[in-house]
Amino acid sequence: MSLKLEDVTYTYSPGTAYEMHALEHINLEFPNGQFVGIIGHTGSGKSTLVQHLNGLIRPTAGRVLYNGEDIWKEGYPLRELRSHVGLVFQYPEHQLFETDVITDVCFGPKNQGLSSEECRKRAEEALDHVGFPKEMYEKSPFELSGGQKRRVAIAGVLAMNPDFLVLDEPTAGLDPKGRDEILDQLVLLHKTRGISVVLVSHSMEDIAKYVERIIVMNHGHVAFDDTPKKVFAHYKELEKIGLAAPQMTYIMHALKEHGMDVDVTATTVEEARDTILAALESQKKNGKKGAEVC
Amino acid sequence: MLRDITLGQYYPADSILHRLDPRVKFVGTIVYVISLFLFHNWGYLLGTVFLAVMIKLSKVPFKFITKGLKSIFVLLAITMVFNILFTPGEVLVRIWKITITREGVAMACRMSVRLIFLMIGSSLMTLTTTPNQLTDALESLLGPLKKIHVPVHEISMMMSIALRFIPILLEETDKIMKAQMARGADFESGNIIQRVKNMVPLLVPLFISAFRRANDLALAMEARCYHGGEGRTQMKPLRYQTRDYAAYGVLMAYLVCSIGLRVCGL
Amino acid sequence: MKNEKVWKIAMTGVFAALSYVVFTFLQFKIWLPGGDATSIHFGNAVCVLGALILGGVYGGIGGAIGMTIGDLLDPVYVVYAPKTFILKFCIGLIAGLIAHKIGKINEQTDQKQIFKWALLAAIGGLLFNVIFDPLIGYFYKLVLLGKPAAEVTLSWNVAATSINAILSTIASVVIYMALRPALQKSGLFSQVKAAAK
Amino acid sequence: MGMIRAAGLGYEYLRYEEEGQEPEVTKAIEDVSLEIQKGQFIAVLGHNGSGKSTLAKHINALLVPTEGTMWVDDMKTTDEEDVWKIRQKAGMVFQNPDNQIIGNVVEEDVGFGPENLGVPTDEIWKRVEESLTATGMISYRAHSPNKLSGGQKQRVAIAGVMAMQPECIVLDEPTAMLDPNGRKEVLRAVRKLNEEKGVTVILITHYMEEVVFADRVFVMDNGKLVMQGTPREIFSEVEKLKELRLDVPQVTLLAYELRKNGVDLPEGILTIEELVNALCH
Ligand SMILES: Nc1ncnc2c1ncn2[C@@H]1O[C@H](COP(=O)(O)OP(=O)(O)OP(=O)(O)O)[C@@H](O)[C@H]1O
Ligand SMILES: Nc1ncnc2c1ncn2[C@@H]1O[C@H](COP(=O)(O)OP(=O)(O)OP(=O)(O)O)[C@@H](O)[C@H]1O
Ligand SMILES: [Mg+2]
Ligand SMILES: [Mg+2]
Repeated sequence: MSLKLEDVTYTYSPGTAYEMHALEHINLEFPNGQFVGIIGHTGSGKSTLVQHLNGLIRPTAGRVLYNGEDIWKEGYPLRELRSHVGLVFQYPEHQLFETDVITDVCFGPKNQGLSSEECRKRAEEALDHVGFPKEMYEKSPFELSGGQKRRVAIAGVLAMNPDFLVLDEPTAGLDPKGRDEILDQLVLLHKTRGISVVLVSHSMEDIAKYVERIIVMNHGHVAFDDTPKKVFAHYKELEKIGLAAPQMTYIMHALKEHGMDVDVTATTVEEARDTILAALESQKKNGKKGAEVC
Repeated sequence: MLRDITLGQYYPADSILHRLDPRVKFVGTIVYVISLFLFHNWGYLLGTVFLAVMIKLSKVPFKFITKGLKSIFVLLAITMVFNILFTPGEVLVRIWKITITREGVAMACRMSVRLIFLMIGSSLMTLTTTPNQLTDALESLLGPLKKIHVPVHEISMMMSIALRFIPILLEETDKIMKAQMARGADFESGNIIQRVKNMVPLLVPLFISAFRRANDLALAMEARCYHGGEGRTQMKPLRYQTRDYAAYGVLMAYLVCSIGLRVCGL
Repeated sequence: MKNEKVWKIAMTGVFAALSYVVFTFLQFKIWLPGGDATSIHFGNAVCVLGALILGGVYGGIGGAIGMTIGDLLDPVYVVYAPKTFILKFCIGLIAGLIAHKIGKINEQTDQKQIFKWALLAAIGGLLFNVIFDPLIGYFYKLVLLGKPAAEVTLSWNVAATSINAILSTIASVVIYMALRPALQKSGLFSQVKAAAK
Repeated sequence: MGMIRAAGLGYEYLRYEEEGQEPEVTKAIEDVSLEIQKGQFIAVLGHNGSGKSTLAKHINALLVPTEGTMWVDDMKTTDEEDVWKIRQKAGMVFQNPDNQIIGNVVEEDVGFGPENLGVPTDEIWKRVEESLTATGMISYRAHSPNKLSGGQKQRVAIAGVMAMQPECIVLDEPTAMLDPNGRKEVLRAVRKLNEEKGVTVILITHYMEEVVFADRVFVMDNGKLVMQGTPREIFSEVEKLKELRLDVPQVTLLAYELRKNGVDLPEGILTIEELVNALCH
């Protein structure tokens, strides 16, 4: 199973004075089971890109293929596609509307035509997956805290049992702990249910920590598409297009410059710690003191 | 499409009409509309000349001005047909039961021309005045109503807030709609009752979000010491320039001519 | 909230924007012959909703401003702007009067009572519209289009306004019933209540 | 004497769900006492719902305490007649850039505050120009706010506050809805005001990196002020911050991890240079 964009171009308000080429000739494949990150400056086309993945917008040119089938050909069941490819929008809590949490999460499954028991089961599962406490199922979504609302909204999409879960900046506005909790849940889902995850984020640190592949968008084009280590090795280029590398990359490069023999591709705190410890260890072995090296 | 929406149909250009005080343009439009109803026959010539000069002065391409005319085509057709068919008078042609009268034809032409001129005249105002200038003009012109306790300042404040938030809410509507579609919602099919029901997942979040925004906005306004119209100064007070007085003069002359023609029965 | 007045201005202004958006974005493109004012839209429903939520005066003004902006931005309708403002304001005023002054809808806790008063308010406001919109429209057209055209479009207008009124009644009541609990739970209700007093 | 002082501050939100029922009470802040000096750069941290915004709204009398007292420049916020003076002295920038811009043109929005204060027209223009220049937005003066990026809108909002010539400016998560570049722009503008104009800044944020430059940090937890100190002092307590649902900058975290593994490093390292220097010397 896979999602594929073939030569996709998208233009907002074509033919008017406000014409805006948001995407140009995008070729990308999202195979099943990957945890992919998308980064890019504001207005680089990330949101436009992910809306193509479940057929919310129709490419001006090019094709979108799900399992090899063109989703825009006559008679393709788009609504079914949307249950395979779940899309969580930025600030998803703004879409909650029902009188209680559980009914709101049931909205998706209900639209899929499931029986009410089945809906309820799916909803409970999904809420469980995002770590939402059972006691609060009957509460109104409007009286929850920001982090809780966010979870309910994500559960609303999860309940449709998607194979692909696409999230557009799911942690904006949350406190650091809330941020980590949501992302950790995603990893868990990815591991236990084998869901493919596409994560749009502005935080290089989060991206470095969680994803196995990064797509870098720049002015509607794909600038890089590779593993985090390889992408962040281009940190100078990333800066030119309004992005940055994770802080660790900068530390590693600074240390290297000062003569410490560290692995510059370390991007997370753990990796950095290990390589620094290893470097210090070998310095000690060689009988030199750190100060002499630097 | 949504983010870049320019409300209304303002056409940016640097012309005398653009630079005129919005109040003058507002009054001018009203004068012009009145004159259209005064005209009988020859008056229309005056109206045409006046309009042509204004179009020329506005520097707005003619096709922008006539763009709006398409949407009144149906109305225009109806006006023509019914006036021709149902106005009694001297019979010109009679086909079976349908009669066409001289008065009918004259009436139809007069009505159509009037309608078209009215459209073009008011277009000219909206093309050369931004919605905000229009709001300012309304506030200033309706100022005397304050005496009878009409909250003119408040209403104009509400209007500029509305203008500011329309694009934001349009974008929000689009977003919520897409978010619900991603959850399988369907806004396109079903009978009308069904469709109204299907709107609930869109409208509830939209209303809540709008009220939240209003709440934030009220706080922001208070934090910036807003407390109604009293004691407030203006950054861009409307002040008449020489050209505005001149324009009033021209309008006056035009109105007098129109009335003159009417009185003379021309 | 300390300054009621600022709060009301902000609320009404944003509500006006909302009315405009709902009016333009959510139109069912069922055009009846006659062109103007005959497409099925939610504009009137929004005025009723405004009255139910914010009370007759502010809800009415909000709805009226929203629709009037719609008219002012479109040269076809500029001349209709004063008519729109007054008519929509009156819809809100009447609906608000019924819901709040007579029905005390904000103090009700029983779903049935709330439903009843919302329905009555909607009917009251929209009934007014069914009578006065074609009537005033008729005089406008009499002047603008001539007697024959005005008479013919009058019947269309009556038909369209009536259909619109029925749909608007349904829409405003359905949406109000869904909206009210959401407003309550999000803590906004106690605030909008202040405006409706 | 501090410019802003709070003594035993407490605030309760009341929510009436149905008429006649007991209102639901949320104690948003409780027994908060603090003092902020003129010209300081203050950062406030705390988890979602810890009462940061509620505290911020007390500083310019948008809320008045249900318990205790708040003074701004020795004026009590409970004194009705001083409200406008207080709001003029302590400006406020909110989280959502869209919901606080009132004008339909950038310069008109910046002029909104001075208009309300009754400043004469010529003076308004002068102030608008000054504050737009200070925030680097002067070239956008005739733009519609709708066409600006989030960071630019937020800078317009800051300019709008600056035009009222406040002595203190409270920013409630001004960067929460922005991307990294927008965040940098806003932060740069804020720091400039603090350093060049001596404006007291109170910055509420969830981004630990933004706190590093502050003179002093306050940490809120469930309505209480639980920690205060310099960033170095605060961030040396990694464990405690994690308990409070917070974080430390990544550099600090790395240093902390290294220390745990026996590397000899000083506590509370905040920047890359500090870490590199400590490791290499
Ligand atoms: N509805 C719309 N109408 C017109 N232009 C749009 C619309 N949505 C996006 N754009 C434009 O298309 C481009 C790509 O926008 P998009 O939202 O995909 O960017 P993004 O990478 O998601 O940015 P961000 O990080 O701010 O979310 C931008 O230049 C934007 O201004
Ligand atoms: N208008 C209100 N009515 C009722 N309760 C409220 C209101 N505003 C805030 N609260 C409650 O008061 C507490 C403190 O809220 P506050 O907004 O001050 O937190 P915060 O620290 O700013 O959180 P965040 O980081 O999410 O912005 C929370 O429990 C919140 O639910
Ligand atoms: Mg985006
Ligand atoms: Mg807050």
